[in-house]
Amino acid sequence: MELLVTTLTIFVLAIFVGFEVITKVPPTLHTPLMSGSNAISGITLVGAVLSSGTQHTTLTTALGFAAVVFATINVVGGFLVTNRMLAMFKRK
Amino acid sequence: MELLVTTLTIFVLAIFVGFEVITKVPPTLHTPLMSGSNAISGITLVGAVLSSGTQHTTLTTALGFAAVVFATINVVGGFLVTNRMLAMFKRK
Amino acid sequence: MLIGVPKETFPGERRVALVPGVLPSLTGKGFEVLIETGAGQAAGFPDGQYEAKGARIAASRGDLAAVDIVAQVRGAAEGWREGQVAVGFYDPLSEPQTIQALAATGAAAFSMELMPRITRAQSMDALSSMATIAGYKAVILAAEHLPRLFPMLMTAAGTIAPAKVFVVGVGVAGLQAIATARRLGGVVSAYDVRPAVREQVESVGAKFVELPLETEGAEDKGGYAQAQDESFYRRQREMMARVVAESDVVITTAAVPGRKAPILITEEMVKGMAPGSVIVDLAIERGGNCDITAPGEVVEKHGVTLVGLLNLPSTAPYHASQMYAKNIATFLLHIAKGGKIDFESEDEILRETLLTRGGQVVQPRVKELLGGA
Amino acid sequence: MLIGVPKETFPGERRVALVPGVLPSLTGKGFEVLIETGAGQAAGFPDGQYEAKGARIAASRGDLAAVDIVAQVRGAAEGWREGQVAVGFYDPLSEPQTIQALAATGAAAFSMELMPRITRAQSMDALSSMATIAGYKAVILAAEHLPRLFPMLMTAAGTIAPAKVFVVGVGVAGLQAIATARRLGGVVSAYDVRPAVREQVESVGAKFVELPLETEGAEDKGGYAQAQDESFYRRQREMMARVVAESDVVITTAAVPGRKAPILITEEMVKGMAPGSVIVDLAIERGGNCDITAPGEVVEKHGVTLVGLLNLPSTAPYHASQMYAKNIATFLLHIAKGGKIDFESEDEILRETLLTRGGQVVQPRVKELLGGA
Amino acid sequence: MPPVLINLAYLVASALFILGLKGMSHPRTAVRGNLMGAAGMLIAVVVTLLDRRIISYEMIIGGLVLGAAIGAILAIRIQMTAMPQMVALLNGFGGGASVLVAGAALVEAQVAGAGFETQMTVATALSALIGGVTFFGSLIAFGKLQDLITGNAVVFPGQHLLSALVALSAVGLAVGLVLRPESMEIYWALVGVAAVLGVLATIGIGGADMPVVISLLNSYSGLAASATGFVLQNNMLIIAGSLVGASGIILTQIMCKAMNRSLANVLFGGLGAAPVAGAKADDVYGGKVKSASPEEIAILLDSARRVVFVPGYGMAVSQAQHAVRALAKLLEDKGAEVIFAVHPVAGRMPGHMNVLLAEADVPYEALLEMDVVNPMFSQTDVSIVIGANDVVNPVARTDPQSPIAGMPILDVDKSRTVVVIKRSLSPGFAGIPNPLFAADNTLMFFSDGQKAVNDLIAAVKEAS
Amino acid sequence: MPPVLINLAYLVASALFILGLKGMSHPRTAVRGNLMGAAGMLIAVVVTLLDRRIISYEMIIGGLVLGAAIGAILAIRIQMTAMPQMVALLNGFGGGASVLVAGAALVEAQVAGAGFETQMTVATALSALIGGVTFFGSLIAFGKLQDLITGNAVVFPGQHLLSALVALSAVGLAVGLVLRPESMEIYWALVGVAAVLGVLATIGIGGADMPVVISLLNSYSGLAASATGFVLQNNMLIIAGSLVGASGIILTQIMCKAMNRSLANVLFGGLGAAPVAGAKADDVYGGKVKSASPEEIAILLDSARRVVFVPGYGMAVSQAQHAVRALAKLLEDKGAEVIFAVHPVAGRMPGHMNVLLAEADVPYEALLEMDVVNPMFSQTDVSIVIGANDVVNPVARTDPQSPIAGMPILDVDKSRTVVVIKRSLSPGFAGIPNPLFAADNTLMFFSDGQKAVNDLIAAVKEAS
Ligand SMILES: NC(=O)c1ccc[n+]([C@@H]2O[C@H](COP(=O)([O-])OP(=O)(O)OC[C@H]3O[C@@H](n4cnc5c(N)ncnc54)[C@H](OP(=O)(O)O)[C@@H]3O)[C@@H](O)[C@H]2O)c1
Ligand SMILES: NC(=O)c1ccc[n+]([C@@H]2O[C@H](COP(=O)([O-])OP(=O)(O)OC[C@H]3O[C@@H](n4cnc5c(N)ncnc54)[C@H](OP(=O)(O)O)[C@@H]3O)[C@@H](O)[C@H]2O)c1
Ligand SMILES: NC(=O)c1ccc[n+]([C@@H]2O[C@H](COP(=O)([O-])OP(=O)(O)OC[C@H]3O[C@@H](n4cnc5c(N)ncnc54)[C@H](O)[C@@H]3O)[C@@H](O)[C@H]2O)c1
Ligand SMILES: NC(=O)c1ccc[n+]([C@@H]2O[C@H](COP(=O)([O-])OP(=O)(O)OC[C@H]3O[C@@H](n4cnc5c(N)ncnc54)[C@H](O)[C@@H]3O)[C@@H](O)[C@H]2O)c1
Repeated sequence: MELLVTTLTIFVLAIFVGFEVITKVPPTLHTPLMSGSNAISGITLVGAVLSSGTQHTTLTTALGFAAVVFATINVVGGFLVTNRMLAMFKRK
Repeated sequence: MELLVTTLTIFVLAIFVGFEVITKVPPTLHTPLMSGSNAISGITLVGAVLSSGTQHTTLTTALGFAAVVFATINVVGGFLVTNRMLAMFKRK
Repeated sequence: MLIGVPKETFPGERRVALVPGVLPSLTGKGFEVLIETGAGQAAGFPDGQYEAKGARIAASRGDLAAVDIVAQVRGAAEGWREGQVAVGFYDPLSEPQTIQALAATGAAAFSMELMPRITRAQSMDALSSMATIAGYKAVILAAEHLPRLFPMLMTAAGTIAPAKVFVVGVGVAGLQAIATARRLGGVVSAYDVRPAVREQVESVGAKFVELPLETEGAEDKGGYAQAQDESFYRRQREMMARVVAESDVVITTAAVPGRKAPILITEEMVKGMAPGSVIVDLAIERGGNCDITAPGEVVEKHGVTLVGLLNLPSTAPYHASQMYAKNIATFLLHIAKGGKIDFESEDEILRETLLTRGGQVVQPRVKELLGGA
Repeated sequence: MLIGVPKETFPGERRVALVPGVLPSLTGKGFEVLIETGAGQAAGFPDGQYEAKGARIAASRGDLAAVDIVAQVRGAAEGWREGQVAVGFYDPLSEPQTIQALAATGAAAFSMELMPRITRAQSMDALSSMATIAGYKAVILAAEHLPRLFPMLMTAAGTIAPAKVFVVGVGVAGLQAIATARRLGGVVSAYDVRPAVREQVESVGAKFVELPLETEGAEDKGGYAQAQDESFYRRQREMMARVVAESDVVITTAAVPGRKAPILITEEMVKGMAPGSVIVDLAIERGGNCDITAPGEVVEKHGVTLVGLLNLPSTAPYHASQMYAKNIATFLLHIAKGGKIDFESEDEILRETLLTRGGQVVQPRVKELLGGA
Repeated sequence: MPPVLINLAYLVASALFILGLKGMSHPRTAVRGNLMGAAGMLIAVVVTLLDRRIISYEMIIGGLVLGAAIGAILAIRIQMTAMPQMVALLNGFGGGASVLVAGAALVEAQVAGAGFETQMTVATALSALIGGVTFFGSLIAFGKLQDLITGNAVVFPGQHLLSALVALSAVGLAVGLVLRPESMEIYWALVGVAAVLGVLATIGIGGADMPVVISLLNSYSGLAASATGFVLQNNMLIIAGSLVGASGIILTQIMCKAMNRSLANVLFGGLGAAPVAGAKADDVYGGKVKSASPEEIAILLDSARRVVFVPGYGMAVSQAQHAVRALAKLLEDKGAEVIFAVHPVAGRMPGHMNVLLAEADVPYEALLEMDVVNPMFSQTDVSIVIGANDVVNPVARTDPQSPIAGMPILDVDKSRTVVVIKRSLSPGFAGIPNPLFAADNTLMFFSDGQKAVNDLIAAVKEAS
Repeated sequence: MPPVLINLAYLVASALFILGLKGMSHPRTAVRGNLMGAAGMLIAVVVTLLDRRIISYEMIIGGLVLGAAIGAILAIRIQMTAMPQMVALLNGFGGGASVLVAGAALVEAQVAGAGFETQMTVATALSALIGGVTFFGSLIAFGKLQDLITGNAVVFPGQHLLSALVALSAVGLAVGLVLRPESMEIYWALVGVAAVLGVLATIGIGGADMPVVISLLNSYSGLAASATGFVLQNNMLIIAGSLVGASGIILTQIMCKAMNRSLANVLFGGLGAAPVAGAKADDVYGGKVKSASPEEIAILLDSARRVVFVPGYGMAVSQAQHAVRALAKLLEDKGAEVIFAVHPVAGRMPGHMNVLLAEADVPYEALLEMDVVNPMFSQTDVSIVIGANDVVNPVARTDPQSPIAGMPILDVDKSRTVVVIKRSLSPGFAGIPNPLFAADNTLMFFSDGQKAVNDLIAAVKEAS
């Protein structure tokens, strides 16, 4: 339970950071921001890697594999798409 | 050591929060901000209370007592002074 | 086609129908231009400048007889002949009778006054150009005759209050008068019967004077004002009296096409003004908006200076001629495309402006005024 | 003390020395005021307004004989007597000889022209007030006579180029002329010998014309220009010729106190200008900056309109009188504190302006001009 | 690799995520920000691969390669215009991954039989619920935007009631899972119910409101990741997840505010946007008009080398001349070339624009006549049309029947981008619609002229 | 009270601290922010008192009461002008408390004999070091500002060398403590060395640079609290401490930037500020001129109900009239009453200001003459003097010898605050210094007129 509170603390602090950082983003960058943060939400990939690699059961491995694929699509696609969007903002 | 990393994480996140929040403070409020954050730094009071209350040894108790006095001066004085300063900003 | 530009003969007329600057646009399309010597002198365009742009100079009036098109400012029929085309101001709506004399010469006359107020005719709209100059000059005249200054000045010798200017009738000339008076630092208010004008007045930074009059149908489809009955004008005068009394300068431009200008300022209202005030009556050529202004004169009555000078555009002949010439040139290029005028064309611009042809008055509105004659 | 205000007798003078508005400041300090009937009429201040503010009206000039102080605009010695004080413009530096005649009357005369240019005298500085009006009016006159418009206008009938205005001599009148011409939309440039003027010209939004002339010591301690030798003026003319030729309007105000105005525009330079251009010579009362302007007249020479009208402030008599009256009233309140004038005072304002006393010319600068007589 | 180092690396990755998002606060730093985010992700994944608990890499590598390939192809192939549905789809995958990971963790815990911590089961239930809603909701959003299913709001009687019931059963199942964590069935049932909920929540929302929904789902996917973090006791997941969660919520709020609607209204309001403008105008404008915020325009102006202002009657009506001059000056100070294109009949009197611009002290040299300026538009980055309409109406060139046919116009449509400032789509003096407003390179900024320009000034100052 | 609840309460307190600091970002929310911080502190202390480990309350209560009394008396008695040294003193106490708490914890650990975690001993050493420097450095700063010791920089040969040696020995002792945590002697030696270091670091800094030092010490006190948090394994201490640490560092940076100096220069540069202006002017201005940033002025304007603009020749020279009008409009839109006070001889020609203000479309009604406006200054919140000098020079009233004696002036000095915008302290037309610039209620804003007003516009927009 001690641990839970610490974890919660981290959660709360991260929310604060998120809030402060995001409110500074100008409206034009909202779309790239959405897609960029979407890519970050693919962080579940880390969990997926563990699930698929620890090979407890076939089921976990299968679930893990699917999760890895899903999360990787999210991560790779997300960062690339964001990059493409941002390229439009470059000085011509 | 696991714990240390978690604690560090909290430290880093708090620094981020502090940075984001403080950079938004306008120059006129810098003096009250300094004095207000100074008051918050009196949070050591919590540690002091524990030291002086647990009564391990006379030494710790004495140290704790002195710490409580010091920290309380910091906290009470700090918040009060800040409040006085801020009163000057009120719409007259 | 050969265009001839006679020297204007109307007394005091200093404008000229074509200026050297527009000649290239005409000669480039195959027109030739013959200028009566000294035609542009009074407007600041010596013969030499015309020659430099490719015109020939006619030593006398008689040498113009051969031209196909006579371009003039104030139309005067002398020397016209059958087959010739004449373009200019002929004042057909106020003096339709004189038009019959023009028609009798057999020439085809185009009246610039009758230019339709449609978008593509804007660059041929000489009434607008001349009104622009008249509006500006009205304010300069007022500033000259006013015993005060226009702008507010706060000085060591006290504060000079700004002149209060009231503009009645806010067409092209009125708007320009407002803008000019505002530039000079006057405090300007204005009134017009047409409801659309309110926003326009504000768009040049002046205050619109709201009078509780019914003005719903006051604008015709061409953007001109409709005539109102005398009871309307009476009420308008009553309501305006206070504004007029408080003004240092009143500039009137109210007009209704084809009618005598409405009387909006009576002698009684003039008496109510402070000594030294100035009224500039731009409607004077249509009879005037003030019943005691004297056409062509500046008079003082009841301590108020009444400016009734005629033909203000001619007092800035350089720019007036430049604008008029641009209008005329654009018009000629429009009606005589390909070096020939198609009199049967259904073109609205040609139809509306063609006044006389083959000895007849052909313009429908003028014919109507003449009693269908 | 009783202040008398005669009706001005100088031909064409429409100003008056006191206006009703300033009377309370005088009567409140124990002065009484007697106004010759009709004195304020031409400026727009009827007798009744004076009476309403506590003045008495004198039916004739003769009734003014008893006053202690004569307040006037254009000083004229008629009717003065020993023991009387007179305040007005006496033009002592250009015509010192006439001052001896004034002195002979035995009255003590204060000349408003000699007001020192010090901060606390600013509210009595009638030269500045009148120059303000002259500068404004110069532009109005130019706008009237110019065959062009001042502002740039882009219209369906072509673009009207803005008038190019060149102001030579940028004292009080020059600055006001610049400001007014800019308001009307002209493109203004200006030149003055005093180096400090550059920034001032820019502070009213105009362009300073840089001439490569040595002008280090051109300003005296009072802020006036120093006279230069003829070779300087010759070089100045040469350098200005191009700017003058390119200008549509030239307004000259260059003056050096106590001297004839320098000739800065020659006939040759006038010939170089475009036909229709206008020169307004505000220095005409000091002989003129242009050698062919005719004092008191508007003439056309070489196609250029030369405006040499005199006494421009009198053409805006209402505001000119208001400002002048404020200057005079402040001055009287200053020198006659407590109802008495202390002629022995060391006060700079009194010392500098006191022209004659006890039959003698006492002002040092004027005495010097008279050859120490 | 010892766990401490792994955790330290996770901390570094977390910091990179934060810095990456911070980078998004300015266009100049945004690209770098995105790269920092990606770097954080790389570190996180590489470090995880070094975890001692991993015994086989085949599946992992296979999954990574497959996923990366699909992701890259999707990202590279997609049209710029299809970005919104792309983001929706990717987002869905993220949510799906959360469901799967939480499921796997549950199975593991069951297999290990070490007992269940409440904290962990609660988190697992939340993962399943939020992840499921995200996955299926995103799929529906994708389908709508890609026109695979109708873009309109699908509404049927009792929809809200049904949703409420489904939501209730979801809660019930979640509680069930916490009480009986050893039952895999409850888990999958929960996922199934979450799917229905996701579909129900999205299907009733019109195409125009989709961006709001996507943003909300984005937030959910973050929360799902966070919940997974609680399941796996992984701080980095918690941090990254909550960053995304916060970002999504804030964006959703901002969007709702911009649409002047509450979130509730968007989610439960049903029906699409109301139709705009009147009869004939509809053919010209119908759905093709894009409007922009001052900030977006400011970004364009920030990098523009030549800006042409085209003033018209609306500038006069709103007396915006002073503001316009201030903006022009600001842009000039930033190094842009600024020109005023004055049409001969702009306004309502000859020289109307001249009078106003002179009042505002715009130098005459900056005013160019139509003939001079028209050839310059093709080398113009941004044209700002302020309150002009007829004088920039291309119909004058194309439709001989139009009342303004034959009038020469200012060819603003030739410039790279046209910004039109006016209050609405209403016509000008001539009373006819203006196809310029619906052009591809036109952005409308609907506002009073003066206010609009002042807003632009503020935005340009911000942007730099 | 169970530890979980206590920790949850600590989390709440931490959040309150953050929210409190956030409140400081606007004057309107600052008071509330301060109260939130205090509330957080209250929660933290109360919850701690419920800790099961506490067995006796006497000492605690005694300490609390004593400390609160001293703190309150100090805070209430202190003059507003003595605020800086007050903050320094309070700050010192905070640092001192950290030293004591860490010491107590060390003793406790020694007594308990449970062995020492490296992490904990490192943190203890840091607490002792940072806390000691803070305590003694703050005391010196206090002494200097309170004039108990000389305000000048105390510099002696070899000072830097000495400091370096002391710092080195501090590091040595810290390492020693980590290696031999059971030795209390090392701890106290470390504190002693820290004291010397604190004194050395502060004594060499001039009075004008003191605020920077205080801000830096403030940051240290935060870090000390954070270190104590590591010692006690208390997240709240860590969070609160790092907030303060970050805040102090940022403020220090900003101040250095404003003084156009590097931190190194401030800390090691020695010597006070350079003298300003020339001969006679020095008597008038010497050290009394305060200058302000646009942001500070904006805050003043934000809450002003009446603002009077006083234009002079400098407005004309910089052609700032358009900008001035824009600012006036902005303030009016925010609900302030805006007046232009036009002095009869402002500028260089009669009516100079009128011409310019009319050009900028300032309505005539807003222009007031001297006689009308003078009685209004005493009810004016802010007067903005833009490029005027002689016409607001109080010397005209007070010194009959002055060249402007007797000229009526605008009584701007009667208004609550006067903001003077000009480029320098150079005189105006009359060539004399102006004591207004050194008045207590005057803030100078040195800049070109037009630029200054534009900066103000941006700042006012920001501030609201
Ligand atoms: N110059 C002349 O001498 C003259 C004389 C008479 C007629 N005309 C005619 O007038 C027209 C001039 O063209 P134009 O392009 O200048 O004007 P326009 O075509 O009349 O269009 C003006 C536009 O300004 C917008 N507007 C009005 N008030 C506004 C405000 N407060 N803020 C922002 N926008 C505002 C209106 O749209 P919203 O309502 O959507 O805001 C309107 O569409 C031409 O058709 C010309 O023929 C000219
Ligand atoms: N109105 C008249 O008719 C008239 C005629 C002749 C003389 N005067 C005299 O002129 C004076 C007028 O008083 P005033 O208060 O208006 O002006 P002032 O006393 O001359 O002071 C003007 C101030 O503006 C500042 N300034 C100059 N350029 C600037 C810029 N670009 N940006 C910001 N500030 C700038 C200058 O200080 P910095 O250099 O530090 O910036 C200067 O101190 C009086 O002494 C009056 O007697 C008036
Ligand atoms: N579309 C175009 O191309 C075009 C071109 C030029 C002018 N116009 C419009 O045509 C309109 C008329 O222009 P104009 O100057 O030639 O008009 P005008 O000279 O015929 O009349 C001058 C003004 O007097 C007003 N007036 C009439 N009776 C009045 C009364 N009793 N009281 C007050 N005002 C009264 C009229 O409304 C008009 O505004 C203008 O609004 C102008 O915008 C349109
Ligand atoms: N301090 C005060 O109280 C106060 C009051 C009023 C005026 N002044 C100053 O006095 C100065 C003179 O004012 P004024 O208008 O009465 O002067 P003025 O009428 O005597 O002369 C007009 C201008 O002509 C200029 N000039 C002379 N020779 C010239 C030449 N060869 N070429 C070009 N220009 C030439 C002068 O420099 C002057 O600016 C102004 O600068 C004004 O600011 C000061």
